[in-house]
Amino acid sequence: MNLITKLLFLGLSFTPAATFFTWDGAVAWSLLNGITLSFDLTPLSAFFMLLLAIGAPLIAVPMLREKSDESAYALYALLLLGMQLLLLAGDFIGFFIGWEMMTWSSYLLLLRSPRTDLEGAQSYILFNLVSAFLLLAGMLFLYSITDDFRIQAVDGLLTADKLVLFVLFGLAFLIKVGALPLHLWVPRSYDQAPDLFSAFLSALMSKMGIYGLMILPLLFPDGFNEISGQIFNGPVAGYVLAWIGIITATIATFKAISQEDMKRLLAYSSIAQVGYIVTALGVGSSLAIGGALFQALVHTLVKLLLFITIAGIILQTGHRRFIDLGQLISRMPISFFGVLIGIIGLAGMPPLPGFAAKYLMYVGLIEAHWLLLLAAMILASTASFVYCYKLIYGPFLGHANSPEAKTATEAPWQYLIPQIILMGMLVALGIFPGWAIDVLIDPVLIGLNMTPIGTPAWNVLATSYGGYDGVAVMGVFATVFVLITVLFLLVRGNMHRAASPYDLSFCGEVPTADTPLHYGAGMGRELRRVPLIGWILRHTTTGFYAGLTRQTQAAAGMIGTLYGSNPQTWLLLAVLIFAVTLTIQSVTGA
Amino acid sequence: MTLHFTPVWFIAVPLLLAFLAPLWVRWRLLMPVLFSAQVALFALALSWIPAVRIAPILETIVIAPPLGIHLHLDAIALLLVALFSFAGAIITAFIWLDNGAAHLRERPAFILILLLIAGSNGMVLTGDIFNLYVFIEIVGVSAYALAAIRRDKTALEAGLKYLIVGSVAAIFILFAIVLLYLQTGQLNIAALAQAFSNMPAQMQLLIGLLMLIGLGIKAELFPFNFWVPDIYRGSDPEITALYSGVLVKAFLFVLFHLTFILLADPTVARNWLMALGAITMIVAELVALRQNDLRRMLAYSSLGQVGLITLALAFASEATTAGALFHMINHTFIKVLLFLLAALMLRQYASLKLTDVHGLSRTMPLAAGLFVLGALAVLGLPPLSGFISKLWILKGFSDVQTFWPVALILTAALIEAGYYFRWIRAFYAAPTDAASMAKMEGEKVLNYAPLLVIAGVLIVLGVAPFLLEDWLQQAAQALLGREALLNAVLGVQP
Amino acid sequence: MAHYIIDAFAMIGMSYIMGFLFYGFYRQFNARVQRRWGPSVFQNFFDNMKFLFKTETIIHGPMFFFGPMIIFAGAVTTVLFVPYLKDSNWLQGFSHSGNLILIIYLLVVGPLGNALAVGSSGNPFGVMGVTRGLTRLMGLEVPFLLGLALVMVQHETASVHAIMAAQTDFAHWNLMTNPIAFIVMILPFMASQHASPFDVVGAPVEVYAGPRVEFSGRLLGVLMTQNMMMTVAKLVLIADLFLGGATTIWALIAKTFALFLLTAAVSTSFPRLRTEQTVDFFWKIPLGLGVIGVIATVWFPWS
Amino acid sequence: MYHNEHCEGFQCEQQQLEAALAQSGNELGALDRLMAWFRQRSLFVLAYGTGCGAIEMRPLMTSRFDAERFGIIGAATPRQADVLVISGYLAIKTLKRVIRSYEQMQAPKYVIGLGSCTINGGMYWDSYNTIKQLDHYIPVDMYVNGCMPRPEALIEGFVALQQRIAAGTPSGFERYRANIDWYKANQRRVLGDNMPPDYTYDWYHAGGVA
Repeated sequence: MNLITKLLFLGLSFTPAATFFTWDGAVAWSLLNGITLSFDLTPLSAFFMLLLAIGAPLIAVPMLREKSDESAYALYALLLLGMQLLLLAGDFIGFFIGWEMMTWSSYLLLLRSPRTDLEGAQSYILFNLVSAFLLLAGMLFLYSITDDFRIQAVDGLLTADKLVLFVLFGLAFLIKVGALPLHLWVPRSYDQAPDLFSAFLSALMSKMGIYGLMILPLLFPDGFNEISGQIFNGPVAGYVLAWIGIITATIATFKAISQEDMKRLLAYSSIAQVGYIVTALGVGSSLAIGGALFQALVHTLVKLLLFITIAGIILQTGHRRFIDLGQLISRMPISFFGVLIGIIGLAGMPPLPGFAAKYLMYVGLIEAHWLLLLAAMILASTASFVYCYKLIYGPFLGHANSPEAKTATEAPWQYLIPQIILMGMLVALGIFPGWAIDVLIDPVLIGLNMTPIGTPAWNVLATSYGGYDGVAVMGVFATVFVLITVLFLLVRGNMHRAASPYDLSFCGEVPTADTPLHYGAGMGRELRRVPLIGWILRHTTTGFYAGLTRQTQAAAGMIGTLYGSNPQTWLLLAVLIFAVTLTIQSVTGA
Repeated sequence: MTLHFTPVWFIAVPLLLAFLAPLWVRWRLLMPVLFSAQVALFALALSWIPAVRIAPILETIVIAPPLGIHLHLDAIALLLVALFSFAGAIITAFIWLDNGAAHLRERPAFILILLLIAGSNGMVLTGDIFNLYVFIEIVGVSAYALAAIRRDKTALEAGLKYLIVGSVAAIFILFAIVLLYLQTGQLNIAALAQAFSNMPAQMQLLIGLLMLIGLGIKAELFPFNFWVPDIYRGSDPEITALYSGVLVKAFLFVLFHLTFILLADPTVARNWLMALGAITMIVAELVALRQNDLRRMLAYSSLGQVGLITLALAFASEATTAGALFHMINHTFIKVLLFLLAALMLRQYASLKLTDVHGLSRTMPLAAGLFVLGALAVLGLPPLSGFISKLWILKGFSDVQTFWPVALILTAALIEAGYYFRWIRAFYAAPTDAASMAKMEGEKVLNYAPLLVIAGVLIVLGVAPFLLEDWLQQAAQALLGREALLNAVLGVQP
Repeated sequence: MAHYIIDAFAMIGMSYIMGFLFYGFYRQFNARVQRRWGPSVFQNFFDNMKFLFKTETIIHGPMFFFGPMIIFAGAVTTVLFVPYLKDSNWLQGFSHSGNLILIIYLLVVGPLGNALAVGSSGNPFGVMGVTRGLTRLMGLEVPFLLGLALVMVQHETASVHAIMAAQTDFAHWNLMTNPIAFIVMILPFMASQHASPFDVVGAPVEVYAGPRVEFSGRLLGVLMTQNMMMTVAKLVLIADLFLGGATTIWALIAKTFALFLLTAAVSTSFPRLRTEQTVDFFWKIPLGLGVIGVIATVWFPWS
Repeated sequence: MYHNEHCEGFQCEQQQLEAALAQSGNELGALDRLMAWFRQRSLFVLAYGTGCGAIEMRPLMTSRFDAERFGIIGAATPRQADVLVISGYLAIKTLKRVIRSYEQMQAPKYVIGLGSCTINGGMYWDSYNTIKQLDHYIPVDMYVNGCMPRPEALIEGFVALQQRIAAGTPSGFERYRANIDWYKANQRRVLGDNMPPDYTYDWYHAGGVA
């Protein structure tokens, strides 16, 4: 029974893949008079469906390790169904249905973690519902103008109407991607969600916001050229969006550096990475959109890998804070490589595909001459090295800081299989960036009526600004690495391993097990001394939202006093209202 | 021989069965009869659909209107009657299958429930305003008695309070009816409608206000609904489900039926009623934020939904009306579901305070799951039917580019989410008192059968709302179609 | 293929030789400024050889060993992706398979590999040094890349070859045509070479807590070697981008030496900054200049 | 010595001293000679001032005496250092750190004892908490006597050490390996149980005793 449920669940997790490969032709479902849901797979939605198709089974596999939990499986299936509906939808109603199913089913999955507290749960659902309701308001507004719910280009709108629509839709999707200052729910929920579900949230659900943002240019093909002209070398809407994205990325990066918990760090890093995508979308040229798609792909793979690996670590050690871990490199080597490949992808270092994505986005920004944005993006991506390093140093390097970390063993195979698959995908993509361009990204660009990026060969990433050869980079690096290692080992001389982990040059002192040798928690703390970073880290939006909640509660309490339990008062009030209204009416009406 | 089905049956059958109660007690058939009566009424209502679709049915009791009493079965009345009997059947089945609440399975409750149903059906069907008053009183009296039927301190207090408030409301209504009769000499609603515009404006206003306050108290609109939480909290949840699912809907119908038919131009009252609805909605949702008792929270949520329905009905466009009627149906289902769930939870938990129900999903997973479903539906989240009705309403507003109700409705839904999800989170949180958890008994699926039926309906209507679409649109037309109704009742008038 | 291999070894050898000579010169220069004799110009070669011939080397786990290998491989890859000569078949390496942005990122591969090794050593002082290094990197990369981006915008390409080819004579050197970019870039460039006053990260003699606290013997030798090669690669890159590249080896040495002299002069003249002062400095002065440069060259296209 | 034609003052000193460096051990093989030559050209001194003699290291390293011209330069950590200079008296408390630092240095490594205190305790000959003969605890390659020795004397000491390295003379660290039991016993006598941990000379346990 247990096994059958699990197999069924695994089968369910392949539904996005099945949809992706077998979908042909459009499907329509008439909901009400005038509201017909239409579903079809466009190139754009196919791209995101592919992400889902990759991610869903990879998260399902480690989920099978726990004892079978039918309701979680059912919710997961609903979530997948909702996301597929959302991607397939050809009209806003279908989009909204998918969007909402995704929201509430993910909320219920979030609740399954014992760590979810009231603030986390409430901020998750309320922010997402605000996003949904803004979307609903936007589509109703659009409907009131065009009398149509279909997702299609709208032209001839008044600028004011367009602005309203843009703000409504933009806010809705920006909440979903966790752009600042609307990000409050992201770190809380990614942190508190069940460990594997965090991977889903970060890798796949944040991409739905990106998908939404990518629909916007479909709706408004001419952008906001009539407002801005060409002052900023591009539409002002894109410029604003790009700045929102990059400010999000920068601030979230610094926040990530100051985190002391692995999952919170990854949550902020997700915000930051998705911020890059938003920036690239703001640029809007075909190179930048290609970069955004590439980054979406890489971020999905990387965050799947990292969250699954970290879930494995938490499973094996029971710890999630950097100060409680350490030295797992020898005990969990495969997980170590998982995180290593993950952070190389996250940091956008060559030769992994994160670099290809960064490269396209940089070139997009340079091509658009948006150099200040470029500078900010460089700042964010360089600063991300610090948290990437923290992420690998904290759990794996240094000294073990808790009894569990000293005795942990490698994660179970259900966790390792997805890790290995994802590592393979990342390395392959890094060597063949042109393949991703050619097979995955160009069809989408063509579908969006943009010039495809094109590639002369699968191992080359080529742009008008020059390109690079993935095989050459990887080949040279690997050859030199092997050569130097061999050479080094051939040179005579005694190389020996330290007999004790405490054999450290420690100013002549002798560190012991009680000496605090792990630097995981303190890392990045000194960054506060840099004035700008200190200023950023001192300010949060938590206070604002807490205040908002408090004020609403206070208002509710005040109005609530009206509802006394005394019948005389009720009647008195009714009669009084009757009398007053009558008097006023007869005085004014007569 | 073929039985002659007439709309009278909707009133007569429950009354008759109620009077024969001693017989059922002797034969130990109380609950089967109660249940099958409702089911029969529901079947009867469904069998009328083809006929009503062609033209409204007019059933004259003694002599033809405007002098005589008549029942008027049009699409909307049929819709509501079907809804009432369905809700009644569900609640009855629940009481029958449930092993708690013995006092609800005895003769008094049997009689009172049937009377309540009969009265509600009568209110919806009747074409005569005094008759309407009589039904209001029948419903009222049975409701007061039902509130107190548990006969403990809180129930009795609730019953008494309800009696006071309800009577005052009835006085307001009666006063309005008297004034109407004095002014026109008519009691038939259609005839009154014709004469109403000839009355002096002052008198129109006075009657309107009296009606509004009287029905406003009954239909739980804002400045007159302060009684609701206390009564809902005091009486049994099964009974509360009847109030929220049946009674309020009947009164809402009466309010709008009278508004639309008496006023030649309903836009006069539109802004007033819309404002009333909007305020009801926002205030109730806000207050619900701070409620720590499940039943009080549900009561406020019920008020909020009533406000929403009022807002949409008052707008008096066909789309919003149809949407509002759909929402009425959904709300009945949802609130029946939620209140019955509260009844089930009360069996296990001494109190339904927010802090006491932590970890409820461990012991009552099905109840928690159904609560989630109900909450999602009431919030209007797809793919449940609440979404469709809300969408219909919102679409109706957007059709004519009126956006302030859209903004208000969405805001209210957001606030509503704020407290519903607080409860859901509590249900799924770690239990505060693990020891008492352990000794709770498991769930019996049989208890849940009626609730599962509702859940199924909510899902089916959410995925395939077109099943009800025609009917709802006809009902909306019937509610708004003043001319058609006057013609149907009074024939071709000079 | 043989051409590539010979070329690659030539580039590596040339970088190494130029590297230790330049550093030897730097020590001489420094000594003369401090009114002392200073060591031989080959002193860095001696030091390097001494470390490579140490009979004992301690390691702390496999990652500790592979870190220096990664950093070395990163350095050599960087060297091979920077074109050393203009209009020549020689000393090109694999530069046709790469571009400026790739090179900029390759420059960072090494430090990150090193950071892994340092972390693996388990010495908290080393990790402190790494954090300082990454912080400084964060500070310097922004103006450095902004300066280079200004050049890329100017030439509308990220290819080093194309940028070199566009600088036909002295008047067309980017130093002349885009002086703001040069000024923006040059101070971060010095910092990226670990030159004083930005060298608090791993000051070799005085500061105990640096990234290299645990490295000894041959591993230290490897680190030293790659550092010298990397310095040359960076110098060549800047010469390519701003000084018009070089057609002969002598021109290349002259131009890189001029750049190195500038660095050395600045290093000997200024006292050391703390890490956060470094970052703050880079985000105020060079970045401020960079913003002015952007406004002048992009927003107002008259220049 | 300070009055030559082609040089003047302490400039001559360098030439004379460097002249001596050119001749090195004939008994070594070519590669070993080369290695030895590189080693003696590049000595990294651990910056560890144990006693008052450390004050003499500063002028040695800075402009006045400029030890860098001999390839002698400071190193921050024992991992990078080749030479450990014991600058004067050595309290027992310091001895433990010195031993640990010495054992953490990577071979080949050398020790220079600076001042009389390292030879016989000097003015601390009857102190209860300083050691009297450094050579009993760690192997000393070169003594520079005096109290204090001038930087010139130190330079002479370094140069003499360089000559010994170039000549391939067996140096202290090999002695230490060979006689580790004796050294450890001596150390234990003064340090008692407060010994530095034994993993720093793990070659001893691994059977790598020379």
